[in-house]
Amino acid sequence: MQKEPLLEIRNLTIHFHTFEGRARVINGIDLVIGKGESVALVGETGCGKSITAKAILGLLPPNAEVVSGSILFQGQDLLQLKGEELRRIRGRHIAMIFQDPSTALNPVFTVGEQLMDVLVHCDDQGSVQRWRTRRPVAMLRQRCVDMLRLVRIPDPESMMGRYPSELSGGMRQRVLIALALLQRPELVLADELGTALDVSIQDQILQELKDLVRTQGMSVLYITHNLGVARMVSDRVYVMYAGEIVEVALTHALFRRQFHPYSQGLLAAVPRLIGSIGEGIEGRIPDYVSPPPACRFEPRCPYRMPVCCEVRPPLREVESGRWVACHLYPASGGDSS
Amino acid sequence: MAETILVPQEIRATRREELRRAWSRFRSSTLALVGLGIILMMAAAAIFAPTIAPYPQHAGGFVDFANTFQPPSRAHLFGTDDVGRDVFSRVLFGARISLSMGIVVLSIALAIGVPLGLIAGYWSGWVSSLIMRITDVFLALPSIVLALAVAAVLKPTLTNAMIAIAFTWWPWYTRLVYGEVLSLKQEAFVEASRSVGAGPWRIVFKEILPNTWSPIIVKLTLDMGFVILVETGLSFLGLGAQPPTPAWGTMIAEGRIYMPANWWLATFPGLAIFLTVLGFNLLGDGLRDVFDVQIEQWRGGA
Amino acid sequence: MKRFTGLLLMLVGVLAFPWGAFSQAPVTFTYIEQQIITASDPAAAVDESSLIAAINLYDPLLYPNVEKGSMEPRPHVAESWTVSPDGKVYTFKLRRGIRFHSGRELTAEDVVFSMERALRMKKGFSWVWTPVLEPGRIKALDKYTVRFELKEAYAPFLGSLLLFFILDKDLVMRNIRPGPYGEFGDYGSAFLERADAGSGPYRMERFDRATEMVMTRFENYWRGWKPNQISRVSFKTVTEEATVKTLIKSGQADMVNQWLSVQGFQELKQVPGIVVKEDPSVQLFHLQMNTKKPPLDNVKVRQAISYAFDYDTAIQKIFLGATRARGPVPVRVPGWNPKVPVYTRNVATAKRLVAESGVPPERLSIEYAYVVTLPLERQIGLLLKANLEEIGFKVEIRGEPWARIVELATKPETTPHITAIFDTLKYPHVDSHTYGMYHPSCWGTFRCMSFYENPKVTQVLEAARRAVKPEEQMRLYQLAQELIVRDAPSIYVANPLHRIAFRDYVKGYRYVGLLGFDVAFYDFTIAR
Amino acid sequence: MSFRTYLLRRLLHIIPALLGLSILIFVLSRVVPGDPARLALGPDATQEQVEQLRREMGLDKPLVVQYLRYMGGLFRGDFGFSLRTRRNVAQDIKEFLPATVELTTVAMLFAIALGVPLGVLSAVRKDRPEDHISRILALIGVALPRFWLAILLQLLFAYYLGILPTIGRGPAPPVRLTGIYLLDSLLALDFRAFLIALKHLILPAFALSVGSLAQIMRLVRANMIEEMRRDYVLAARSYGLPERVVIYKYALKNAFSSALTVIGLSYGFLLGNAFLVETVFAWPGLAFYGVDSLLFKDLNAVVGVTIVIGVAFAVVNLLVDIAYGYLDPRIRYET
Repeated sequence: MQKEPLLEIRNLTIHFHTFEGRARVINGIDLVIGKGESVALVGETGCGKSITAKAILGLLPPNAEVVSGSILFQGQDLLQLKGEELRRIRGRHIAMIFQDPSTALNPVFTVGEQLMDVLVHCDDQGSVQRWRTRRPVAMLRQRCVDMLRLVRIPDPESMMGRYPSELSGGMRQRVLIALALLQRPELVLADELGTALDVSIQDQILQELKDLVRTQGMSVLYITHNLGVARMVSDRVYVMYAGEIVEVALTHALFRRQFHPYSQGLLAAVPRLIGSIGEGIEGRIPDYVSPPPACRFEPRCPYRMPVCCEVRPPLREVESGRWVACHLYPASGGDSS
Repeated sequence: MAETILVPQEIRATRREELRRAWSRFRSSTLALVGLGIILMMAAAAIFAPTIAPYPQHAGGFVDFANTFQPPSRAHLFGTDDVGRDVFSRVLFGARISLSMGIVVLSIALAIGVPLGLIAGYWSGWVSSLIMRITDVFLALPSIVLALAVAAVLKPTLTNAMIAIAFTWWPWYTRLVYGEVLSLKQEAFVEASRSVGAGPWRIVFKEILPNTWSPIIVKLTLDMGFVILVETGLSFLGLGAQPPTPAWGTMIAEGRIYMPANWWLATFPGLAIFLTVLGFNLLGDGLRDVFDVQIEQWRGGA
Repeated sequence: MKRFTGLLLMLVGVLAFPWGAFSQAPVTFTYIEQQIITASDPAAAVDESSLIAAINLYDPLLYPNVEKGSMEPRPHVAESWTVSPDGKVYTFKLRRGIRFHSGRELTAEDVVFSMERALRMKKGFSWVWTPVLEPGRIKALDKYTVRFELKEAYAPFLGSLLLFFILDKDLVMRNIRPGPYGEFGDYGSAFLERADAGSGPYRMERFDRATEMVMTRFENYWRGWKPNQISRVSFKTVTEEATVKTLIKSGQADMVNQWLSVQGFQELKQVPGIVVKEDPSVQLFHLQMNTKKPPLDNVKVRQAISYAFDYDTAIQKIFLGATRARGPVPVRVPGWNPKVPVYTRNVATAKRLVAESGVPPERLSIEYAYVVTLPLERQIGLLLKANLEEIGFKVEIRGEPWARIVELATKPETTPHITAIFDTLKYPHVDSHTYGMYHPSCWGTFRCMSFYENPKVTQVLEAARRAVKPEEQMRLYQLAQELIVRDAPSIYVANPLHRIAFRDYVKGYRYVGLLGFDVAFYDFTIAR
Repeated sequence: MSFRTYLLRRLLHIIPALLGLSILIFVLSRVVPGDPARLALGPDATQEQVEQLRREMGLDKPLVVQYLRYMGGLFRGDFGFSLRTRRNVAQDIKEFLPATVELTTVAMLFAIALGVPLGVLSAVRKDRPEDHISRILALIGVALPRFWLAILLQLLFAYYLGILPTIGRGPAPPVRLTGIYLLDSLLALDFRAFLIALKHLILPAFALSVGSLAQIMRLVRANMIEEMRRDYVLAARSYGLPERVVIYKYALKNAFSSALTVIGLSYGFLLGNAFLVETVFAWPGLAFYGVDSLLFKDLNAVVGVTIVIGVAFAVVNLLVDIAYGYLDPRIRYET
C-alpha cells in the first residue's frame, strides 16, 4: 500500500439490539482508504456495507452499538468524537452520496434551498457566528450553481428553483452528488450509486463521478453489490460477507483471480454484470443473532472443512496486496493478522 | 398486500397466523391492555349494575328527600343527589345507557353504511356516485351539529337521541368501506375469483367484505368513545335522556347547577364518561397497531 | 425535558398572571336574569325579563304603591282619576312636565296612542283590555286629561293599568316600517328593538337580545335623581346557574334574579357580602292537569292525584319553606278565599277515588312536563312520579324549554297531561288568578293548560268582572275559587317564597309581588 | 393534473354537498312538529293572528316553493326572519359569527401552537419521560368530555382561584370593525381592552382546543417519528447540517404538511364542540345562538346557522388544501 492512508478502520465490531436478541452485524473489520484512492466495498445485500459507511459518519441507528474498534480519519478516531465535533467532519471532510435519489432528497424544499442550507448551516464558524458573518447570499448561491454545473446538470440556474419531484431520477442523483461534494470533502462514500437508475444512466453518472473525484483529488469508497460497478470505478476492492471482510485485492487482480470461495461465487454470477451478486451461491446470509461460530461463510461454502466451524479464519495476506480470510489459503509470509 | 395469488384456504390460514401475531403484539402494548381493562370494567358495571349497585332502585324514579346532597361517604361512595339518590348506583346504571347507546348507534351505522359502501365501491355508475354524493352531504357538517338539528326536531328522549346520532353516523362507514373496496377490487385474489366466474355478490360478500373487517373493527372501537361523547353532549343540552333515566350527560347537566358546593353530582358522571371514552380510545389505538390499519379518527364529533 | 418544563412554566405563568387586576371599574350595576328579554317593546312584554326592561325604560300610567309595600295602584303618570258610578268611564288627569327621552313632553295624545297601539297589535298584555276596550274608546279631553270608556264594568281595570306603558307617539311614528297594521306599518316594533321611546328613568344604550341590555340614566327624569342612585345598568342574561352563582360571589354581578334553585340561594346565604332576601310571594306554583286529555278528563282521577301528592315533602324539602297553596289565588292577594277546600295527602282516599273513577289501571298512564332549566320542577316531577306510582299510575317525565311549553299549551291535544307552572300575579287583582286561568277565553296560553271548562264557573267569573260594588266582586270571585278547587284542575302546591340575592351594598330593594316591579333600578341606591 | 384543477375539482365537490346540506336541513327544519308562528307571537296571540303570520312567512306554501324562495333570498344575503330575535337572520349571523370565529380560531391556533411542539418533542424524545407524559396528556385530552372540562375549568379558575372571568366575551372594544375583539382592540390600540378580551378567551378557547391539541400532537408525533426515519433526514445529517435544522426545518415541514389535512378536519371537530363550550361559557357566538334557535325552533335561524357552519367547514378545508399544496410541492405536481 503505497498511498498515505486517509481513513483506517480497525477491528470495527458493531452489534444491533433487536427483539430477537443481539445481532452481531459487523464483526471486526479492517479497511483502509488511501489519499486519492477509490475503493469498492462489495457484497450482497444485507452484508453490512451500508452500516460500515454509516458508522464512519456516526449515523448508526439508535439500536446499534459499537462494541470495539476505531475509525481513524486523518489520525483522529471518529468513534471518539462528540456530536458537534462529528457534525463538523460530516459533509466537510467526509460526505455520503445516498443510495436512493427518490428518498434522500427532501421533497418539500427546492434543490436550491437544500444546497444553500448545506452552505449556510455548515459554515466554518458554526451556528452562533453565522448571524454575524453571514456571507453574501449571492456568493453562496453561485457556489451552488457552480456545483450543479460541475455534476453536469443542464440549466443549473433554473434547477435551483425546482422541487425534487419535478426531476428525473438521473437528475436527482446528480443533485445528491452535488450536495455531497458541495463542501469539497476529502472522502466521499457512494452508497449503491445509481442502482435505482437505468443502466445507461448509471454508467454515465458513475463515469462522471469517477472523473470528478479524480480531478478534485478526492478519495472514494464505493459501496456496491454490483461487481461490474466495482470493476469500473475502483482501484481496490474489499469483499464483504456477513459483516466480515473476506478478501481484499487490487481491482484488476481480483477480476483475474478470486481466492475466497465467496468471491468466486460472486464472480460466477457476473457475466450479466448487472445481476446482483450472491445469486450464484446457494443459501442466504446467516442469521446475525446466532451466526456460524467460526467462518460465517461455512454453511454455504462448497469447500468447507471441519476446521471451518471451529476456527475463525483470519484475514491473511496470501500474496502481495491480496488478503483473504479462508482456511484454504495459508499466509504467504507468516501470520500477519 | 402480496402480489401472489392466494387461494381462500391459504388466505384463511395466513389470516389465522396474522391474528395470532396480532394478539401477541396487542399483549405487548400496556396502554391497549389498560384500555381493554377499563372497558371490561365498564361492561361489567353495565351488565351487573343491578347486583353491584348498592341501591339499584335509585336508578329509577326513587326519591328520598330526607337524604339529599349527602357528600361521598362509605354508605354513598359518590354521595347523593338533589332528590336523595345514590350517585354511585346511578353512575353504574348510566354505563348501561352509554354502552348500549354506542352499540345500537354503531349497529345502525354499520347496517346502513357498510352495504352502501360495498355497493358504491364495487359497482360504478350513477347509483354509486349518488350514494357518495349523499355521504358528502352528511359529512359537510360536524356530526354533533347535525345530530343536534335532528334531535331538536324529535321529542327529547333517549331513543330519539339514538336515532339522531345514528342518522349522522352511517356515512363514515360508507366512506370507509367504499375506500377499502376500491383498493381491494384491484387485488389479485379478487381478480382471480372473478376469472373463475364468481358472481359479483359472491365476490363482494365472500371475498371483499371479510377483508374490510379489520379497519371496521378499529373504527368501531374508536367510534364507541365518540358516540358516547356525542350522546352525553346531547343529553347535556337536554336533548337526550329524560329524568329519572340515569344518563351521564343528563346527570352532569342536572348536577352542574349545584356546583361547586355539591361538586360530586357532576364530577363522578363526568369521570365515568372520561374513563369509558379513554378506554375505547386506548383499545382502538392498540387495535390499530395490531391490524396495522390507517384510518382517520378525525371527525366533527364531540 | 428542559423545554417541556419551560412550556409548563410558561403556561403556569400565563394563568397566574393577575388578570383580575384588569377587570373593569365597578361603575355599572350588573343585574342577572336567567331568561332572555324576549321583547323590548313594552306592548309585547309578557315575561319577567321583558317587564323589568319596560319598567325601567318606560312609565306606566299607574304604579304600585311600593312605598307602602302594597301592590295597589297609586298615581304615577296619572296624578288622579275618577270613575263613573256604573264603573264604565275612567277619567285620568296627567302629571305635567313629564319628558320623554326625546325631550318632548308626555301628553294625553301619547296615552291614547299607546293604548290604541296595544289594542291593535294584540300582543303582550293586551288581552287584559281587549274585552272592554277598542280603538276609539280612549279619548284625549285636553292636553292632560284622558278618558277611557269601557264597554262594561271591569273589576281589574285600574290594576291592569300598571302594565300600560306610555310611548312617545312622535318618535314611534317617525320610525315605522311597512307592517301589518295598515297606516301604522309595523307600529315601530322593529325600531323598538334598537331604541326605546319611553320616559322612564333609564334609556336603552345597547340591546343584544341573547346576552345583554345596557341602560343609562335619563338625567331629565321627572322624579329627579338623588345621590347614590344607579347611573348605568348592565342587564345580562345568563342561563347557567353555576355561572350566575359564580358571578355574584365574585362580585362581577350585583344582583341576581329569582330563578336560581332553592339550593343555590341556600348556598349564597352562606357567602359574606351577599344578601338573600326572602319574601312570601304572590306566586302560585301548581301542576296543571289537562282536563281534556284522558284519563284526566275524569274529575275523580284528578282528585285522586290531588290527594296522592305529598305536599309536605314538596314544601319542606323541595321549596325549603313556602306557603301551602290554597286554591289558585295566592294567599296574600286580596280576594283570596280562605274557605276553599284543601287537598292533603291521603293515599287511601286517592286509591278509593281511582277505583271509583272506573278508569282501568292500564289507562292510568300520564306525562309530566316541566321547564328543563328549573331543577325544582324536575324534583317535583320525581316526587309526583313516586306518589302516583304508589296508587297505580305510570308517569313519564319530560323536560322542555320554556318556549316549547308555551307552544305545547296552544292546543289541548299537544298539552301534556300535567305541566308544572309558576304563575305570578299579572295585575294586582284576584281576577288574574281566577278569570285569567279558568275562563275559556284564555285557552291556548300557558296559564290555562288545564283547558278547564265549567259553565257555572264561567258565568260566575263573568259576573264578578262586571260587578261594580267591591263586596259583590269579592263574593263572586271567592265563589268561583271554591267551585274551581272542587273540580281539581290543578294540583295547587305552593305559594313559594320569593328569593333574590344581591351584594350587601345594594340598598332599597323591596318586594312588590307584581311581575317585574321589584327590579326597578331607580329604587336602588349603592352604599359603599 | 395541475394544482389549480385539483382545487377546482374540490370546489365542484363542495358545492353540491352544501346544496344537499341546505336541502337536508331545510326539510328537517320544516318537518318539526310545532308552530313557529305561534312561538313567534307568544302565549297570548289569537289563532287568527297566528294564521296571518303563517301566511306572511309563507309557511302555507308547498315545501319546494318555500325552499326555492329561501335559497333565492340566501343569494341576496337574506336569510329570512328570525322569530326569536325578530330581525333578519343574516343580521344575527353577522353579529354572532365573529365571536365564534374568534373562539375557534384562537382555539385552533392554540392547539397548533402547543400541539406541534409537543408532538415534535415527543417524537424526538421517543420513549423517554417527556414522550410518555405528552402521550398520556394527549390521550386524556381526546377522551375528556369538553363540556365537563369547561365546567371544571370554570370552577377552578373562575370560582376557586378567581383569576379569570367565568362567562361571556367581556365588554366590546370601543370600535367594532371586525367584531373580533382581539383584533378590534388592537386596531384601536386599546391594550386594556385587548387584555380583557384575551382573558375572557382563555378558558373557553382552552376547553375547546384540548381535543384538537391532543390529536395534533399525536399526529405530529407519529409523522415526525416516520419522517425521522427517512433517508433524507439521514442525508441531511450526513451533510453536517445541525440537528436543529434537520428536525425543525427538514423533518417538521414534512410532518406538518401531512398533518395539515387533518388539522382542517379537526376544525370541524372544534365547530361541533363549540355548541357545547359556548353554551357553558355563555359565549355569544354562532353556536350559542344556534343552540337557542334549536330549542326555540327558530327555523330560519337553524337553517342559517347550519349552512354557515357547513360553509365555514368547507372553506377551512379548502384553505387547508391550498396550504397543503403550498407546503408540499408533491401535491401540486403529482395529484
